[in-house]
Amino acid sequence: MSSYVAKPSPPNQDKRWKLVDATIRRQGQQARGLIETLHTVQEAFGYLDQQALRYVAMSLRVPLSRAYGVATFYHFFTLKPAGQHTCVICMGTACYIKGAPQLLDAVQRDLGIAPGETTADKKVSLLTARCLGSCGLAPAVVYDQEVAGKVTRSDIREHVKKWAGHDA
Amino acid sequence: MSPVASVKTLKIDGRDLSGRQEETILDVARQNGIFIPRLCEMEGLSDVGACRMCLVEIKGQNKLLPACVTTVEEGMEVTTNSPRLEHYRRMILELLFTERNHVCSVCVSNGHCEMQMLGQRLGITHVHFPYRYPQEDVDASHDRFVIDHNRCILCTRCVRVCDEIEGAHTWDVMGRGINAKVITDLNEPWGSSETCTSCGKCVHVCPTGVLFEKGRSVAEMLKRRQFLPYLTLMRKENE
Amino acid sequence: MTPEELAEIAESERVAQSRFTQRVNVCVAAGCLSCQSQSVKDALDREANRRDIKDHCQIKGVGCMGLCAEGPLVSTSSGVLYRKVQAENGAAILDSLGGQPVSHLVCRTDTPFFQRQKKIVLENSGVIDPERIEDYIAGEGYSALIKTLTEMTPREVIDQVTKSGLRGRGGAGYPTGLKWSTVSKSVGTKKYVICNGDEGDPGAFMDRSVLESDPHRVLEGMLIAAYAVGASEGFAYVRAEYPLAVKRLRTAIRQAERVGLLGSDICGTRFSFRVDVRLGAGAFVCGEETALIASVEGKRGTPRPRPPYPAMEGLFGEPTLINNVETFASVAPIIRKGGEWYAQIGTEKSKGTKVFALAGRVQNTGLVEVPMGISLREMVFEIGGGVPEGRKFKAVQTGGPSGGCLPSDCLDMPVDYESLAQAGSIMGSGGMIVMDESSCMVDVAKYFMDFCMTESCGKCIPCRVGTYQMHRILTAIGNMSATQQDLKMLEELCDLLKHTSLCGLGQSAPNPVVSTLRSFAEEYRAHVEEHKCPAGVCNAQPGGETE
Amino acid sequence: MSKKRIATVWLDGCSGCHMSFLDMDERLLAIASAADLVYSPLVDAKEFPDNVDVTLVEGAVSSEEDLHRVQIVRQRTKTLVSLGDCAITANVPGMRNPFGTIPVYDRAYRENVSFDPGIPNQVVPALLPTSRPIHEFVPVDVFVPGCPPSADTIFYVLTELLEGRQPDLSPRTRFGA
Repeated sequence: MSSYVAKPSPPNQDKRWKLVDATIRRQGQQARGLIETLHTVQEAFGYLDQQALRYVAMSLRVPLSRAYGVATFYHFFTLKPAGQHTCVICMGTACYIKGAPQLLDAVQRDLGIAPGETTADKKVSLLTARCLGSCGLAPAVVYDQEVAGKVTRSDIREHVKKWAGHDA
Repeated sequence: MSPVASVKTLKIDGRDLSGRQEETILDVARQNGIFIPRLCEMEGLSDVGACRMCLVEIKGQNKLLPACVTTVEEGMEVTTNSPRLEHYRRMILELLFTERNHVCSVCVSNGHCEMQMLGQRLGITHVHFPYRYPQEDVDASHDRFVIDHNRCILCTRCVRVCDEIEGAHTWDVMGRGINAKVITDLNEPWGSSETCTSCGKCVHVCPTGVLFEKGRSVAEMLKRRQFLPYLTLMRKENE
Repeated sequence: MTPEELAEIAESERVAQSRFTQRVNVCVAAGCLSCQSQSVKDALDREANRRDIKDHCQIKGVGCMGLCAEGPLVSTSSGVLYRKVQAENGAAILDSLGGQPVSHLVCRTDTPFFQRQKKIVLENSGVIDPERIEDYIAGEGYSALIKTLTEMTPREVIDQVTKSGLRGRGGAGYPTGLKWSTVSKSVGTKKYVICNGDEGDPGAFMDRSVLESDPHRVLEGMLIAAYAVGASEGFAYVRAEYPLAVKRLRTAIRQAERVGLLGSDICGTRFSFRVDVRLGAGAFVCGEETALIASVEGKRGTPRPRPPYPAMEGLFGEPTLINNVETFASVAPIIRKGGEWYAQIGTEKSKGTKVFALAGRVQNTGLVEVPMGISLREMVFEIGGGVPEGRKFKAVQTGGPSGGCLPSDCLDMPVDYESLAQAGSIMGSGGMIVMDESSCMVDVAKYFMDFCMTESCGKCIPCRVGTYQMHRILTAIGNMSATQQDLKMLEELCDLLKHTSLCGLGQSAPNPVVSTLRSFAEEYRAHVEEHKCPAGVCNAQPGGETE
Repeated sequence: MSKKRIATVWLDGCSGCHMSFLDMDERLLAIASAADLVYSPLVDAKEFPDNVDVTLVEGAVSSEEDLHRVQIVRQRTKTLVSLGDCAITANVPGMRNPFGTIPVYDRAYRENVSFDPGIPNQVVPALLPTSRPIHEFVPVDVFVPGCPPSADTIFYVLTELLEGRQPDLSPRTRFGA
């Protein structure tokens, strides 16, 4: 019965689909591998678009609406491409009471965007995290992949200004 | 297992009743004409225990339990109605009224809506929590049906009937919390869905006026549900 | 892998290590890494190479040493701990080996922070290299597993765990032995073990630290549990936000597979067990067992009503044991030293030790492991070193968004499951956040309600809409626009959510509000009646400098 | 015993509740024998009087003027009755709420106007950001849902209140009835 639907071929020639296919294979092309596969797609492409969701859903024999439901349930997944740089401000309790809201406020004003948004020039995405587990170093911020602790307002403004470059 | 051992005797609202061990409190109550309010549960679909309207008190238990998923046990003493239960049910329903834009007077299901009727039955003449008034979409892209998210209570009956009975799984829920929403396929317009068979089952199990047939005006949408027990029965016969 | 082979690995590793007469340990857990400890380690490596002393002096990356606030931390074989070490200090530290310590970097270890701790779960943290299985094995690692497989029946294993009095370290404190026993008695075609590492409480980082510092200990605990309950497959569910923990755990799994401690016919017995890592994807509710199971199955992480409990019908409908990281990490020592030994530590009903993440307005932020029953005062003022900058202590928050805020009159209360619950909070997974007078308790309650609202899965109405309404009211209180009626409505909603929500997230979401309403009613009153925020947080003009 | 003083007020609603009130037909005479209608869009009184026993309020609170009026009504009334769904839930007037006031003004005074389009800044009272139920602004004593509540329901409510009893509404009417 289950062999009625053949595994689709990747949407295009992009080499990164090979990584996705590897995960799909490792998950035995089973529905249970949906979240793992979405992780791989996001790692490879930076975000999940309709094309990718459709491909993953078809490959794992997951209903389209369920794939979309899962992708939007978990906040780690994003359906929009991120900017060149990302600034993640931790809003965990320890960071919150040590001034994370003020950090967020400063960056929001400097960039003119809200958390979850990317600047119009696609240079910087501003995100918040629930807790990075770096509570000992609160307030913590992740600049691209690097965690920085005990961040002050001037630190973060300077860092983000560098990214935004001359047009900021 | 002997058939005798699988029958449990219990008390519901002081009445001595019996049920098979796989039956829920709600099943037994329904068989005996005892009303327990519910919005997400529907005979013939799987149970999710989400709306919390069918919470009942069980003697010796601190916790309130949902009648739709709690199976009967020997000697169980169930109370289906009490001032405390009514208070909670009213509050839950009031919260539901505040969540989206339930404007009964202009609704296709006015007069036939499970939520509206339940409100009346629970004596709700006003909602004491402030309304949210969110902006929700109406999707009329389907040839025959319309979905108005303003009236959705996220009972997920449409999701379940489409998956469990029709087998299409066109519907699911996206997002979470207060932003959750039922969707078709990849959150695409219903009319362009590749998977929808236009069978209309979702429309008829919907407890409110979210899903309706095109061309129906205020109070004109009557839902037909006799197909559900029939389909369930036929499937069992053929198993 | 036979017991003899394991002993061989241990022996050869000990021999190899004994060649080193000098050692410098650099913390490479996430806390210190975010203060550039990798560059410190690189600098030490370079310097040691340059001096050509690597045959007798080992530069080792190790796990968390606890005092995250003072990182990067470095310890040496001469028993000295250095704090806030920079790359340029490398040479000086190597110079000091066997001589005078580098005085300006020395971190005193005769303080209560170090002396009051009792390390069981963290015994290897900061000592062994988390990326080398040999280092773990050399320190008695996997000997508990060998003991269970070769000398004990599953029943005996469960008995020891039951005797130890160990309770679930994830929050609720369910007796671990009882849980294991239930799963072992459940019938299924297959059984599963899941390690819950979806540490979602903001302000908690115990699990991350254990996984980063000593991943094999968690695997060993899972293996012993799997043997005891009869499971053949396991999943370690770890937050995707913890990339280093995930990486080290995956490395550990590969290493254990390579030496035959994971896989088929482990240690020549008929016991087989495989572990796979599953990444959490940012949903706090997945800490709840049934939601966690849905997530491991690749679905939306929404809880379902219990019963049936996962111990009977869990992952893919089969009996499933779910314990948290710290619980599994406590198992090996219990088996090695016996349940009775463990039960001697702690209080009557809360046995053993508990790892806490101390954070917030406290001098010594970091990770500590203490015997159950220690007082909150000792935690905050002795181990934690008190509130910095001469400010006044106000409250300590435990249990994250499901917990509560304990005021100063609770300070002499012992830290155990029952006392915390009685005081209106919970043990939770071990986050302990200290607040001083600069925190507004209404604002704190609003913060947690915002968390619960955003993390509500949306399945049941009380939680989905109730958290929204409560957040709205708390926002109104913060804006000084709330009325007495709003306060009444807030209390009504607390009661509703507690009694009617489907899962623990919704049922405990009111806790931060209830506990602050109870202990800090005066602050609520000031906001509502006088339109004033005593702490000056609410309605304050944004723009105050951090720190 | 002196006659009771009753009033009716029309805020943001379609006047359907008042039509339903008039639908009491000959029963209006029975009401009139027990009470005086001292203020109403149906009678010629300019100012809302003091010491009113029962006021039926139709409509949601949508403008600054509505808010001002309902506050005065509350001050001068013993028993305030929210009459109909608009008063209780904001109903149809509330359907603008998700959109904010600007699109509402635009639709009313620009898009559908051919002669001298423009948003008036005098005479027309300013809209509140959202149209809301009365009880979110002032305490309400009796709620009579319905769109509109039937003449029978209104008659029942008035007779009960005039005789000093608390009406029990849920068996008789509901939202959207």
